Amino acid sequence: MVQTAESVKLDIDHIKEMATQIRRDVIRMIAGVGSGHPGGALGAAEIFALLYGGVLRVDPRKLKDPHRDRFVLSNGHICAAFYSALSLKGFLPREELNTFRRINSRLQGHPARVKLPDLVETSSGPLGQGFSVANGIALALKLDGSRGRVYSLVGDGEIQEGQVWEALMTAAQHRLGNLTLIVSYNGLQIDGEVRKIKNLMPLKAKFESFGWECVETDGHDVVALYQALTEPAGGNPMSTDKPRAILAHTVMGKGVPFMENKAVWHGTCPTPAQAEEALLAIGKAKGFEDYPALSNPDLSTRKGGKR
Amino acid sequence: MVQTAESVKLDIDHIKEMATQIRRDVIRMIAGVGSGHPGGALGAAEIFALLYGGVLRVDPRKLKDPHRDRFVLSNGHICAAFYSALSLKGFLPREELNTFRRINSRLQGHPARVKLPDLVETSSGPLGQGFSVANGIALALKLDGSRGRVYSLVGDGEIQEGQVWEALMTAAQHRLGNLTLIVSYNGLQIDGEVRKIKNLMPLKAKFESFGWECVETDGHDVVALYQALTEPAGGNPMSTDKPRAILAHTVMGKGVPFMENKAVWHGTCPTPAQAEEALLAIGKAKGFEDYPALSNPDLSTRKGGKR
Amino acid sequence: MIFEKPAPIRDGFGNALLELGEKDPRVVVLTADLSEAIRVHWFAEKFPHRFFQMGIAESDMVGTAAGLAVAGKIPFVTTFAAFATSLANTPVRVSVAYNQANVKIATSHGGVCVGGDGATHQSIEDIALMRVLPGMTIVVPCDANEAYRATLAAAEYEGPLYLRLGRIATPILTKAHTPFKIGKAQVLAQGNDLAIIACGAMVGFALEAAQLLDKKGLRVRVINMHTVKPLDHSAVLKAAQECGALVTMEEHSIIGGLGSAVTELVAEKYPVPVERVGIRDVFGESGEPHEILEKYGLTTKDLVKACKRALKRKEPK
Amino acid sequence: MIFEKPAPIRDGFGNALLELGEKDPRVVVLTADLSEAIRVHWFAEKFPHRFFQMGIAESDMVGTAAGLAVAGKIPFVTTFAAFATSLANTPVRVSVAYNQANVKIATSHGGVCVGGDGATHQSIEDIALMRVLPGMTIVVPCDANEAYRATLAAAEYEGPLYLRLGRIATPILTKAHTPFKIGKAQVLAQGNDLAIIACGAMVGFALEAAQLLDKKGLRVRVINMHTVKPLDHSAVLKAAQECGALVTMEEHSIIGGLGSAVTELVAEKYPVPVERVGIRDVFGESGEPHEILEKYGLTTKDLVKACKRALKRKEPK
Ligand SMILES: Cc1ncc(C[n+]2csc(CCOP(=O)(O)OP(=O)(O)O)c2C)c(N)n1
Ligand SMILES: Cc1ncc(C[n+]2csc(CCOP(=O)(O)OP(=O)(O)O)c2C)c(N)n1
Ligand SMILES: [Mg+2]
Ligand SMILES: [Mg+2]
Repeated sequence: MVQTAESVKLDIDHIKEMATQIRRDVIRMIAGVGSGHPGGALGAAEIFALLYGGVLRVDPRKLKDPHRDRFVLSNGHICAAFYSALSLKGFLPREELNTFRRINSRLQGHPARVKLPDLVETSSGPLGQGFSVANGIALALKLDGSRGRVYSLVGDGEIQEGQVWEALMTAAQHRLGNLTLIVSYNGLQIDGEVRKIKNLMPLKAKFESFGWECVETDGHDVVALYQALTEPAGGNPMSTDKPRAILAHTVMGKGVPFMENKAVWHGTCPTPAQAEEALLAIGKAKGFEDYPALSNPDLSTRKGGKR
Repeated sequence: MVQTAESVKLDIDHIKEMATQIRRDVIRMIAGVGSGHPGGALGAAEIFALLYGGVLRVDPRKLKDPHRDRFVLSNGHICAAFYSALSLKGFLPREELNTFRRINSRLQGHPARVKLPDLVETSSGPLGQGFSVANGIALALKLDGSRGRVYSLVGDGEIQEGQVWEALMTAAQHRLGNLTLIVSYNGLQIDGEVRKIKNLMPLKAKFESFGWECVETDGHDVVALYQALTEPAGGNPMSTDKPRAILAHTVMGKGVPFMENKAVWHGTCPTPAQAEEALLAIGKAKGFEDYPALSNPDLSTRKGGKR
Repeated sequence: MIFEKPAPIRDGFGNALLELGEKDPRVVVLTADLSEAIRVHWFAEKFPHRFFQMGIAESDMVGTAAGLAVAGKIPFVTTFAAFATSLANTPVRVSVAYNQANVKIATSHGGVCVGGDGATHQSIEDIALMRVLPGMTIVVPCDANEAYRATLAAAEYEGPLYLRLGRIATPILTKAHTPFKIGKAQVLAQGNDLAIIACGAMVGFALEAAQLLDKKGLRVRVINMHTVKPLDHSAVLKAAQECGALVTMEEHSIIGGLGSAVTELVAEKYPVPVERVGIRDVFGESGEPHEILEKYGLTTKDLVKACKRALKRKEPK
Repeated sequence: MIFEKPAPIRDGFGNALLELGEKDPRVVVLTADLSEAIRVHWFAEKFPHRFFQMGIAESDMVGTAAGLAVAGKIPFVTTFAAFATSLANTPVRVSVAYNQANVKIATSHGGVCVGGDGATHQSIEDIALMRVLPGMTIVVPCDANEAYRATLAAAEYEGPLYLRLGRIATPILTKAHTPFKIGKAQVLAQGNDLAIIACGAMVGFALEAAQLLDKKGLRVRVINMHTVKPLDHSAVLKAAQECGALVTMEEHSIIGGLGSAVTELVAEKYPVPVERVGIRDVFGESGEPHEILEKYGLTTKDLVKACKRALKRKEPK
């Protein structure tokens, strides 16, 4: 079946532009404060655009709706993209992105539930933690008969944590058919290539041997990704008791040529000149606008570099 | 190929009798002190008999030989069988088995390296810990060019620990071809059936997807188990850079009909009458003798039961 | 539920869970393949779909509990003390404490009375590990009755809470109607010559020691410090001021636990001599509980000795 | 290797490893996907087959290190403080401490100077978590020179050792030839009016505070307590006796760390007023290191205030 915009009932262009805006925001947030993790965040722009632009049934005015969908970011370091998506869909004021990683901010360097209780379901940062929490939420939703679905995002390097494998078994055992796990499968982590550090391949075989339904897709092709997120694999009805994993092939630093596929950009902040260049490469997003600059730009003192 | 005693160059009868003696020892040790874990220990009698009766190249007089094989018990709770095997092969005085789980003993309820530095490579008890240590030893042996091989034993319930999956990845990544992991695959853990608690099946597929060579065998058939422990799978030369897993199907409580396949015997101590019955069922071991009874039997005060 | 004869502290917990199960549909229970050891098998039988068997995966269990709490449940996660507080330390820190998730962590096998299983299973660090976490409440009941009431109080309390439940049978020291308030210590014996501050199974020893010293004409105050965090500052400082010397006793390392909390407080507010009775920074071992307590200096006799040392160190009034 | 200008404490470590790599073939290094952050990338480049990249699996890394130690190596395991001491707590407890395995656990990101990464990455509990483990030695160097010497000393020392290395650049306070002995504190400034006992990056603040107070005619002793465990009892007790009041300062929770160790000791041996400066039992947050130190009360000004409180509380001599 040919995948077209119509067949997925989604404003494809809107999602693409939203991803572009997320990328712009990510670069500006990180360059603005002088530290952060651009690589994974840029790579997950389409994932966040789709989640908040069409997949998640959430409404900023109904954050207590028991039937709302939930999102759990397990690889918390890429939260710049998460905050950006929230701000683009009315969950956060756009200007607040200026406070990212600064003192007294709600936008902590890694998402903090106590700072944003209804938006951040669980604090993350230490890898491997969030996915278990997502399982717990899914269990509770099942108990309560909620129609809500839980989506959780993990990094591929993150999967090296043993707790992820515990959580994979838990979801299968407790038949968490209301859970979708997305893997940002970019093949890189801080010290280099995942396969040279601690190989995960064949990842799909691993997931399947753990009792999961698993689809592999291009993490930047919004049509394919949308189908993976919403439609059954191979034409079968969406399984109701198997948890579902999406291996979303992404590119670290996607959209910024000098960052693409380079592990060094996992956690390096671009210099002001590099940030300029990056924004130029990303381009403008139709239908979206940059968040307003900081009124007191002196607050931004750092020059970029590694942590 | 027909498996015969000759083809495996091993005194099969001796191993079988040794396993019988291990079972006798396990029952007497646990009933003697009034607590312990008989089920898994009885089920691993053939594994220990083979390891210490023919597979491990270790000599009680050469405990510092850099080329000796090493054994790491990760599922420490079944150590009664381990101590018994050590005592049967001259690594421990037979009488010392009387001190098991008692105050001031070297034979702690879970193996303690500080008490038996050259016999217990690492303390275990908290599940999932020992296997990583075995990897570390295997890494060191490779660095040193040792001809020694590392064997490690884990329980199937133990595999639910995430650290086991981390260790599986480590062994594959670092090409620990000098490592053999044995799984005592009895399908039971404390609260019941592994598959109802946190299913591991298909375990072989999981191991293979983690880059391991994996063979499944009957854990009580000493010929088959010996071949699995010493010979290549499917006639291929023993792989030199793939770690090797042996899924040894065992029966909890094996050899004692009223204990067999009952999870309650994981950690329940038999009453004196049950111990009698168990010893009768196990029978005498030709060529071996029971360790001498405690000179002061009053030291044994408990009546059996659960912890 | 009322206990009159010596009973395992954990039995009070198991019974309270049954009552909570009836009373509050939000209460759910998780265990990591140790349902009977921590006495949640009764709850499991009665409320099977609010009971989650998580297998031998304590970190994931704690994270899952945090998720259940985030979604409005009141989860009790149960396992041995070492596995909840050490093995699952990061989930407790991040997903429970930092999240301020309403999770109750209930454990058995804190201390050395574990017996034959030995050092790895004897958590002498759990209170220290939990105490350093911001926002963690720590309750250590002294008998089965108190465990019962503490469990009910824990369910009512909103926020992360650690409940340490003894394994062996201990004498009943509190009545079913003794008021139990998290954070409010109980004075079980009056006296101004010295104060013993104890928690858990050691409270019984404290009362015994006070009786022995009473025979020598010494009036020793006994404080049941069932809540180690937040510490009842006023009870400790009052004792320091009125008695002039303190002795702490706990089935835990002398580092980081109740003894440490008391010395921190008096050093900052009212310095007096403090003797700490506990495991003296060594690992435990296998043995019968009473043998271990004896070998590691956790008997009434050891406590009396510590009291005498403390009395000697008191400033003449 | 000698540092003269302010340098990250971790740089002293990274350089010492290079020297150790040459000197002792038993030295091996492990990391969990953070080789540059903890400065082991230099060692990795020079000694690739004695360097083990373990991926993001800290528990397994610590266990593997224990195995390497059991087999005769001297492994340094490296990652952030929270991941070694909290996430891998059980392997550290069982496979390192209880085994008495010769493993060196070296971490960066202890304390709040982590900056923008926020609370989850700021370990304010690591010293407490390690201190409660029997047989664990804890060293917290105050500058890059001391880190260098401490690393060499750690390799020579036989047994489990925790080395906490600051992340940000700190002034150089010790000379390359300042004697470094594990367990032996250094008095960096003399005085009998009060003693400040500090460790790590806080030692510089202690010297500044002493200078400020000196201007008011107060002679403040400054003790660099680079070894938190075993604590140098004689240095602390001498200070208590000679100065009559103590102030501790650490980039760590006031619970369970250096401050706690000092109050435990003086309460048992020589009770004097102690003020503890540290994180006051709350989680940290994102921000520039200096902003965080200010917000959480870890500046020279805060220390001076604590000194004044302590002086007020001193008994008239
Ligand atoms: C438990 C834990 N260990 C280490 C880290 C440090 N760390 C942060 S991100 C990262 C790499 C993660 O790789 P991946 O999940 O692939 O994310 P990507 O780099 O692709 O964004 C590491 C090691 C951490 N945050 N948590
Ligand atoms: C980390 C940890 N969690 C829980 C326990 C308690 N425990 C001891 S043995 C056991 C069951 C182990 O099952 P399995 O490995 O299959 O061993 P078997 O019962 O077959 O001997 C459990 C849960 C433990 N020792 N360590
Ligand atoms: Mg990645
Ligand atoms: Mg089993």
